[in-house]
Amino acid sequence: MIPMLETPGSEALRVELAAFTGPLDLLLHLIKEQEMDIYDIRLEKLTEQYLARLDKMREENLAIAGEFLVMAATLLYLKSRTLLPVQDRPPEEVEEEDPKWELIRQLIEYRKFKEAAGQLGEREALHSRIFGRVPERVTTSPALMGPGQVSMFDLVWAFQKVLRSVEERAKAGRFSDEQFTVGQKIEFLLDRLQPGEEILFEDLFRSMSSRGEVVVTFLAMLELIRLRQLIAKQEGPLKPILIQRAVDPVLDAPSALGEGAGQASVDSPV
Amino acid sequence: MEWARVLEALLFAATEPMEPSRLAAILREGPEGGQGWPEVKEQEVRDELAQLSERLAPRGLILREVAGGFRIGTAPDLSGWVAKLKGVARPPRLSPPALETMAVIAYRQPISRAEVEAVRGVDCSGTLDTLVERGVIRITGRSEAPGRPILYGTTPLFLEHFGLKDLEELPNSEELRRVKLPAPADPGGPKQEELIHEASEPAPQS
Amino acid sequence: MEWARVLEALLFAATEPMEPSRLAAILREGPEGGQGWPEVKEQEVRDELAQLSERLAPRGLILREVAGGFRIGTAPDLSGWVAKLKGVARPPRLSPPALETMAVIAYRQPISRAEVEAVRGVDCSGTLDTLVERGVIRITGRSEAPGRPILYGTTPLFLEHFGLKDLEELPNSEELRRVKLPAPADPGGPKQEELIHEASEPAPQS
Repeated sequence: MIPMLETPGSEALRVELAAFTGPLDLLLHLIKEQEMDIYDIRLEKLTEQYLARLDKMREENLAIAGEFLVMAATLLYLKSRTLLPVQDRPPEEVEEEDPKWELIRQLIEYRKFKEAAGQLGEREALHSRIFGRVPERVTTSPALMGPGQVSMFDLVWAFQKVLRSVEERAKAGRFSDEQFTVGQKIEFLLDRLQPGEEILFEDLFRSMSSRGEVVVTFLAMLELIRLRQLIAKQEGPLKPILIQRAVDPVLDAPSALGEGAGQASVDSPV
Repeated sequence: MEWARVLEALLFAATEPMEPSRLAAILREGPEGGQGWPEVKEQEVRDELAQLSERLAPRGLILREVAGGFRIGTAPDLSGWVAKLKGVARPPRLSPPALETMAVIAYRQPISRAEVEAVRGVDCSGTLDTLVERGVIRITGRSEAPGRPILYGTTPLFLEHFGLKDLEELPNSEELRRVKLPAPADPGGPKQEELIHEASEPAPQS
Repeated sequence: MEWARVLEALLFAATEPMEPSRLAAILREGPEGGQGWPEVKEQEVRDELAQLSERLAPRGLILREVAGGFRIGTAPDLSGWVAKLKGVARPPRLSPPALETMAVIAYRQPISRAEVEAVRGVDCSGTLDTLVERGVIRITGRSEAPGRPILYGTTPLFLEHFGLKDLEELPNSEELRRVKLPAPADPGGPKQEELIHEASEPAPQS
């Protein structure tokens, strides 16, 4: 990932500057480029090269991270110090070891971790080529969970229950009573409920004498719900169902059905 | 087949059932930046899948044909073992009302909400929302009926969950599709005839 | 082994690396509502895993030992094929700066931000955030040092991402763990002082 620079041309330099992970990285690169021994760095040469790179960065209008400038200051300080005769150095430093060793140590340690990072990168490259099995739970969006532990038996049983209740309802009264038509009951419902008004579901049927009338009225109600003239509401399971007349009925209201409605009719069922 | 190991790797890593035609297409195209086997035919893939199925049997894995494609899964008799693994927890079961709605849709799709409600005799908007959210039903189009109501049908996930190759595999599908149901708007209208027509093929019973 | 097919089904279905000891425990316990093999030993499981690994090789799959457990994956040479599948994405690779930060943390955990920065010589808050976000490092506690800075360490996902069995498998781990690091609290050069200043403030938690 770190390109080795042969010629510091402007194009190459741009690539290079983006690639250096920090001032230590740049210093290591310069040491290698100048074929210096890391234990015997020539501070003057290194500082000169380093500052030249920063100048190039400035010319290229690249944002120079603050750390690069701090390092430049450190290098200048170390260089200036080598120019001073030993007797002119601050007395507390005469006894101490050359502070450039601190930089060298830092460079050596950094280089070890940089190499380790390179090895990690190689491992990463290899192992990113191995794919595990993606659990279904993760691949389908969290909302798409399937029906849970429902068996085919449950499904058939549920459908047969529906059919039974239909039969019961059919036995209890004929589905289409001669006396009532769905059209009549639609009018009845629209008459009974003014826009915005609501009524308990059971109350709608209270006055009705025959089961046939109930069924036809129910069908009329379903039709009106389908046409968005009526709205069936329930606050929760086992709570009473309320039927409300829409305030501003919209005959064709796909927006009420959510975002999926817009893309309808493309997919045919399997 | 020299591409047999590619086939098994693809089936292993796939996130959805793989159709033999698509597997053949991938094998012909080759990998990213590489060469494939341009002569691979769908029938050869099918033959190889049949062999793979046999090889998997003694290994606790099975090749299932679901939702029009093939998918490797654990053998059904080992489900009690697999259930002990962390992270394979199943989503909660559907409630009985939701199950009823799903059953009606499975057998009578495409079907509108009003039609489902006419059959079940209760408001189904909540259960329909649940089923769409769970990914087992989806909006498949719009009816030509007045108001152009939205129609619902089952998804590939529905087939996958129940291990069905296609809807014909639903138990008693012929009979249950033919049963006359109450229609919401116009009893005895053209919808019924359409439904009967749909169930013209015999369905295998599971 | 009569339980070999159970073993393969478990490894297939697992969503995380499976430790041999845990596999042995599951085999002993038995399935939900069923009988297991009470005499299964961890070593037998390890032997069977070695055999499974050999059986998988010609089939485009491999058994990897990562993060203390075993996991089935697709063979590396087939990555170009698998990458063509819908929904299968390679985890993006880490950038060179992130890798450097990763390396310092991997070898020197638990470690504070200031300590990482002392090694790398640059501000590391961005790369630390990235690594936490990717799930390869996490906050493991607080140092007793002044300012009680937050300490970072690697996660099991780190081992998995880099295909490592454990931290001992890190290359040159002995040497790099021993190397004396430039201490951020050592009032040496001007740069060090800056870091001390930073480290004295409570580190922001990402």
